[in-house]
Amino acid sequence: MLQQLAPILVLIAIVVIFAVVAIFLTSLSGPKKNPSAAKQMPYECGVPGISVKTTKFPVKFYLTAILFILFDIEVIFLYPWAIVYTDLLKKSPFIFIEMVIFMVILTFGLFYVWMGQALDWD
Amino acid sequence: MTIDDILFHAFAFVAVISALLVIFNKNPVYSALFLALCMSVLGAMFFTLNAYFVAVAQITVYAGAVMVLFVMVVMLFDLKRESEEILKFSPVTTAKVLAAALLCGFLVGTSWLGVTAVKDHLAGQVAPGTLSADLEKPIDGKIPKSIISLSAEDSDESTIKATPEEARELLNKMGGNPNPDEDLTAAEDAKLVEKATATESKGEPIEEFGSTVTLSRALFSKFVFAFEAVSALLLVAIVGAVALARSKGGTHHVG
Amino acid sequence: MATVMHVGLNHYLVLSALLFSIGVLGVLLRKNAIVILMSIELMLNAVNLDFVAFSKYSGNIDGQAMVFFVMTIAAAEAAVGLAIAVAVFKRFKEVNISYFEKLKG
Amino acid sequence: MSGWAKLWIGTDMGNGLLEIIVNTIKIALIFFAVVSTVPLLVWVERRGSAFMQNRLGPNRVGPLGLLQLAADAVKFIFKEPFVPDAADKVLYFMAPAMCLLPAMLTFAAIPLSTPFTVMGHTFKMQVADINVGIIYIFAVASLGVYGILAAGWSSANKYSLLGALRASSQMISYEVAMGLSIIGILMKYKTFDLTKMIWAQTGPFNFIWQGHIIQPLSWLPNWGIFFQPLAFILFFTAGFAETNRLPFDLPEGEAELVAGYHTEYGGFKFNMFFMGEYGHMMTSSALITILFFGGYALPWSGGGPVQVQEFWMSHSSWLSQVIPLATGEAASVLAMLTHLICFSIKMGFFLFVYIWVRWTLPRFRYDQLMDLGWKTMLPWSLANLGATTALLFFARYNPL
Repeated sequence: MLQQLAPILVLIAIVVIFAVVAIFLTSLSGPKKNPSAAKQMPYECGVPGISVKTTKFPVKFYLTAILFILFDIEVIFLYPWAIVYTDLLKKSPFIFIEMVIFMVILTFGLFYVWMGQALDWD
Repeated sequence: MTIDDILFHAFAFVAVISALLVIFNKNPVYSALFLALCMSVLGAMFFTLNAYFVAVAQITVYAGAVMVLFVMVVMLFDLKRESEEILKFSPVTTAKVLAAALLCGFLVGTSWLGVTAVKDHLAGQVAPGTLSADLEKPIDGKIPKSIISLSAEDSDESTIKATPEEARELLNKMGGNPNPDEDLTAAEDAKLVEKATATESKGEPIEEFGSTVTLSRALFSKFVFAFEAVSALLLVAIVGAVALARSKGGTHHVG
Repeated sequence: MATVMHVGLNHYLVLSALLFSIGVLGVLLRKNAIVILMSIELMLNAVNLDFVAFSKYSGNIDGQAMVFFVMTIAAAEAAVGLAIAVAVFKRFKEVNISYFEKLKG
Repeated sequence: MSGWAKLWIGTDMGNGLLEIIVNTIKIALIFFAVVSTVPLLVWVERRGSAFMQNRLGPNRVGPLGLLQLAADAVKFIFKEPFVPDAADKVLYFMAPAMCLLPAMLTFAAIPLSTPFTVMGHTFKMQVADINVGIIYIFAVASLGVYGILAAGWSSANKYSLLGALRASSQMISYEVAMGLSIIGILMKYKTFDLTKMIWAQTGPFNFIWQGHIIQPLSWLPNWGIFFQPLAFILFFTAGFAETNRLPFDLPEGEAELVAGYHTEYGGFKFNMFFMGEYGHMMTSSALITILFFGGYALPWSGGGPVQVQEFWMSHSSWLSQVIPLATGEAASVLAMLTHLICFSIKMGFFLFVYIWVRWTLPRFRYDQLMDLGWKTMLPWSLANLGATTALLFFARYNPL
């Protein structure tokens, strides 16, 4: 049950306590807050800031994330397959054939993405 | 009260609170982050349920991939905090909340009553593969390794005989047999008996329930069709996502 | 009280029911398409919890195997759903669910 | 024993109050060991880079400039606590911790050495012995993206946001190649357990072909790199990208993005991002050691950890005289130290390579970086996977 989780929970507690205490203490130890209008502005390499945020970002960023999700699922299915592959192979080639089919279909997807220039950054 | 109980309640509390914050937070960035928290906590809960690989897969796929996409999209859009109240008083909102509460009540009621009914019904007659009679106690089945491992090469002479039905049932339960309903030949039956009994007599190292090997064997034998269907689904999703992302945006025209 | 606090299958089912209902409530209440997608993910997660709990309490591994398929569907849904949401955002500069009514084939 | 302590019994925290306390201290010690290795690595990085570029590096404070670390730490602590006005305050303060936590949690699953026994109590040299160790590490490492995204977004600065988006896109792109690259080696080890992987790599180089054990080069250790050299290269390269280090440090390209996602951070909060980055670097070095270089096991030691234990069994009588320990316990402590040193040397080598590469290679352009991830590493890791699968098919499948 929880045997393996217990030390992780203790570690999480230690790291969180460390982070909170460190940030809190260093905020006390530093010099008094001395805000000025220029200091509180977003950093723009010294020139006066024009806009707070930009909203124009390439579509590529989230297209990458979408492709990542789909290939991540593929990898998640490959992990359990990998550890039983050689054992099940002794009995029948079935385990080999099913993964070949799976991978061929998904490699076709990768091929489509590639040909559709979805992986190109310009 | 054991630590498992305490942890369940702690995890459940965090999960429900973060789930509520997902839908009642006006800032979508926080919604997405709270959902990631909720999913990670559920992953930890799977860990306590002996589903180790499922737990890490849950964190990898949901918290590590799906929610990252959500967070990225929300940050890219730079959606402002919604000015509109989420829970403003109106007949429609009241009806919505009541509907959800009713659904919740039904689900809780059926599951609570259902489990109790099954428990009463099964009291005294435990059948393998069905819900255990005492549902307060999970089946921490210690399964003999060579029953799971079909490739166990050596099978010593046996002293205790298991019936073919029992052996097959055990195999089916573990998903070790690719075709549970297929009629086995007499020779195969004999082999199964041999394997099942050899284990009992030898007292081999045992494998814990929910181990990744057991899961993989089920996944790639019993669920092979679903597994192949997954590849088709992923292919369609890849094509769809790329086609949509490359489109110039929008639907046809503002109405 | 002792029996209520002692965790059994019931507790997991109730927790799952709560999470599922919260997801439903999110779909009903929110206008933001992305938050609605998140609520759907929450509902799928609640189902996953059921699968794993049943798997543990019945000693049958099939429940855990099913989680993988639910996960795949959730991921595919998120990928395509967000791609649609982005397309709508590019057009209307907002992801209010009411804009989806203007979709045409 | 108090009720709270009793609750932990039966978990991996140990049995009995003493073991629980010792294990808690052990976890804290491993955490602080990782945290305090960071300044040391920074020093190596600065002195090493200076050496490579024919400079001197920090050499004023203390011998060899070692006290520069302390000076830096003092500066981190006594900076003005600065928060930009436009920042989202809650996330701004949480982001450093969100970066640090995954890095420390991944290191928790690394087996540093063999377990040792003192006074009848056995302790593992590992925070948590997780039976799906390698997947756990990948899972938790993938959560590191949130810290970066949160930092970039909450700073309300366009450089920060763009840096965060670049960093996260890059991390997730290389995660796919990283995950795919190790599948070949997983097929060989047949487990996710890191300790079992180390044990699978003991002994001389050998493999099974059609039911026969073949040992062509018995002087080679049975390390993973000899079976999967391409996987090693892919994994190592992806490791650089995952840690956002040069040649993949686009998120922090000074010329275009100032300091990337931590532009608006200073003082100890900035330091925590730094700790996170170096923590990831240490985990990835440790993983390379475990997957491809036999982990803590000594090479050419025959039976591996067992052999070392037996060696110390017959050579540890002197220790038993110094401190009151049974022979077996003294041997286990000495074996643990041997393996710990062995592991540190292997891991230290890869940490050094990280630093070495940083000061050797120039930075990629962002499109080159994404092309490398998706168009070079991904196909190569798929090819590696296919080749390994086919080879194992011919090696193991015997229709007769």
